[in-house]
Amino acid sequence: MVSKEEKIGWSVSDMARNVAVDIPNGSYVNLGIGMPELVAGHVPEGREVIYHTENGLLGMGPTPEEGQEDPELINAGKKHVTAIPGACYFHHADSFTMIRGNHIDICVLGAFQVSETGDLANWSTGAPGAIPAVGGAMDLVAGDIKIFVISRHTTKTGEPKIVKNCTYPLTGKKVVDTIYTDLAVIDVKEDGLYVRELAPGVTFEYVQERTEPQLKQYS
Amino acid sequence: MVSKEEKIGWSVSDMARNVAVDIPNGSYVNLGIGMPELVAGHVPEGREVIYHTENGLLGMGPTPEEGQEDPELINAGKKHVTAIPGACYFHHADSFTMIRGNHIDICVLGAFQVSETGDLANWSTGAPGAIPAVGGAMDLVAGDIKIFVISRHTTKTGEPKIVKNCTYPLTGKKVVDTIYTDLAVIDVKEDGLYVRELAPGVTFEYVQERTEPQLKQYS
Amino acid sequence: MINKIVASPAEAVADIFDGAVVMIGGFGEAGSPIELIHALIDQGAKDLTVISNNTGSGHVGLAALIAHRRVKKMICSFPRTANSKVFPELYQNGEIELELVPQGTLAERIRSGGAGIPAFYTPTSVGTPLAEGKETREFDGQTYVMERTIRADFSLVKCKAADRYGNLVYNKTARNFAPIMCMAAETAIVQAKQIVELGELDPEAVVTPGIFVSKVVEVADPAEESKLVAEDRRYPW
Amino acid sequence: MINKIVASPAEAVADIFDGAVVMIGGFGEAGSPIELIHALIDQGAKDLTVISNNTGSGHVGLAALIAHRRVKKMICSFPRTANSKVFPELYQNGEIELELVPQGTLAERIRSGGAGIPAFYTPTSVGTPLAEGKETREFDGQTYVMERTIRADFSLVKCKAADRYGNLVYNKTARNFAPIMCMAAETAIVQAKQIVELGELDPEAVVTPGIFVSKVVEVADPAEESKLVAEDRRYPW
Repeated sequence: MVSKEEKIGWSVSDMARNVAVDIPNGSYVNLGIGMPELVAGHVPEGREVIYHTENGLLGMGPTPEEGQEDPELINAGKKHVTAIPGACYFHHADSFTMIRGNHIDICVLGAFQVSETGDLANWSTGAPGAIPAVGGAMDLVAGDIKIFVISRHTTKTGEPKIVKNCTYPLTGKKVVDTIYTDLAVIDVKEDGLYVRELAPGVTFEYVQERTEPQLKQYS
Repeated sequence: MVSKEEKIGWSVSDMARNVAVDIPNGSYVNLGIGMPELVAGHVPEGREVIYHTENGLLGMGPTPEEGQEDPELINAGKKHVTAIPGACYFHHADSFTMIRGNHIDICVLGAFQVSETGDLANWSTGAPGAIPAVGGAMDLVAGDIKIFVISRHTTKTGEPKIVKNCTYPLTGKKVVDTIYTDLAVIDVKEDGLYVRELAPGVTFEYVQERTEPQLKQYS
Repeated sequence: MINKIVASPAEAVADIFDGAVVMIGGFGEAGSPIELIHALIDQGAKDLTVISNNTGSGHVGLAALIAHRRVKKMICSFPRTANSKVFPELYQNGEIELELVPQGTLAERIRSGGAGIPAFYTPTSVGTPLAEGKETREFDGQTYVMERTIRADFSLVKCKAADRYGNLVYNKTARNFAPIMCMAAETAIVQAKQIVELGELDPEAVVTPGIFVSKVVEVADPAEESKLVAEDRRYPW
Repeated sequence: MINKIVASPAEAVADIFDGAVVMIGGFGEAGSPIELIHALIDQGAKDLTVISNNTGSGHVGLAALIAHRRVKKMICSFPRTANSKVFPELYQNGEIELELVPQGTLAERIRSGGAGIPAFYTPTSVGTPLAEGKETREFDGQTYVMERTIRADFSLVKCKAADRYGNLVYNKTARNFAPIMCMAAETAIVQAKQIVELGELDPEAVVTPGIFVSKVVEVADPAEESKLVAEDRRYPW
């Protein structure tokens, strides 16, 4: 465990850009609440990506100008959004058809913990007295949608978030495809976690020290 | 068995009127192909009934004027129809939601045979070489929708169509509520078949002779 | 003549009985039928089981219904939001039951309730605490959980426009759970911003066919929950 | 840029392979994608399993596809109509397989295929020959049949208007199976009477969101099956 906060690695904006470059043109993408929302601001030139928000909108656009908000046009995080030309609205059962039926291509989520086999914990810390709230997280990871996790590499207190086994209640088993942290981009493969890219000035060993399971390198 | 064709009893139009008077104001009604379609022409003054056709229309109106037909506006029998003000269109899964979920109030169907417990056979004669075709018949009778059967009392050759046990393949078990024939209106109850009304000049005994199971009279 | 229009929210909710199962539309404030909920508070029915995605904000709408101790049990996917204080407090004190359901499973259980499907299988929640105690089964090498349908005695929803047959259209993401909740309720009660003549709604664009709706009341100028919460309003006022 | 528009029916169906499972929209002639079916005949794929409510009329469209012996098996609810001659003859000679499915069960199996639901229970067909060999189960004292989902490699459907994202609207009862078939196919191929600019379709009235659609081709003046049948036309002509 490494507790000292250090100023190396990617910024949150860099992390969002790293995710965005891995999203192909024409993808249908669901963005989780929080850091995942930043990904929409980094779509590379020439690509068109369509955002799904599970509360019933395909073709979610950016935040409206002040004064233009419609309290009945919001995203899953209950923030005001807009709709692009070519958008459409639908009810909740149809919306989750797009998720459960694997029509969405990619989902970008935050995480409390990711295990070395790609188990994800992002809905409950299991703390006694906490109000459990799951929302659509379990539906999003249940199918064959590619799951990209965007998260700081360690907790605020320096604990690894990439662990051998999740200690928090699971959202889903073997569901994460790639982890985008401030230190590295890590692919979750059948046989382990592969570091695909390191942040500038960050070494493999530096990342390994902050990661519970053994990391691998592409040969 | 009575094979001689006789000229007593209700006309087809009378039969349709008998059904129509038993349909309360505000009912959602699905009419089967053939004789059931005539019921729409006999709704009593002051009542409003909404017709569902399972191929995706609620608020089916009468046959269009000649030259006004739209090949994409048809009923389940594939005949040209119209849509009333207040109608709406929907897809097949939603349409059968209305049926299977018991939102339709009444369905009027034809029959090959009805048993004394209300079993219905109306989709296949089971004849070798016949092309089996079921359509929506089994869905219509599967829920708690009231099932009204409109049918001649006997076959063209004078065989009873109301039988102890159906010999044709079943559409559904214990599904028929009332049978409207040219001779009588017969309610299917837990404990048997009750003659509720007789056609002018027709006696209970006359109907009984043309019916396989024992009929009962309301006391 | 068919006329599902009633004169007031109070009349619309008059039949809701103690112990009823009530579905309430809305995702956050979008689509929340706040005037119907307030009428239900006035009406007094208690021991309700409420099915709604959230548990309301501040001390108005659903949160106020809960605050008045009318709700015995909540079935929802996300019982806390930025401004939800009422439910968390009662829950932590053990004064209200919670059945937590993944959002897509909740939607499909409601839709199946309206569709005459008593149970279905879903991959959602397999291997998680929310699947504990539930039957699982393999199909084609993958594991699924069996989920039972939900039906309600009443649904309360909000829409943009309605006609006297009960045909409905919605506004943007305020649609959310309303169409399937109308399907799954014995009696679906709707507050509409506008009531229009038969034929004014495009038959190709009707979202909820009138067959799923029992009562419609016009509420031309519904309150905005977020404004009421920002002003710390409490119902009844 | 996303552009699902292709230049011709031939291009739209080019990837359909021998042995593919193909859903074809339409209820009778309403909604039947006749130009796509004819392009498929020209293309030559064979040993197809076709899922469609009917089996076509005369010697055009689906009936012509069957007449050319491209279809190994039909899954449908009503394989005969007034003018269907091709299927009945092949079926009676044992030259084509038939899986007969009640219409509502067919619709729900298709919809569940698109919704990630592998199986569900339905009251339809209980106690009839069509439930023979199927698993049954009681819920709340009533018996239900378990039905498995259906998915397809390709769906061929017809609509009124489409945009380059693949958003679709339909005309009247030609909608029928098309929306759920788009959902249930790996590749949904659409013939549209008109292709419009993004934003021209009302986002509240889109019936099939583009996410379910892969290819769209404009066929501005589609043939009317019933007229072709009345003239006893045979495809190819």
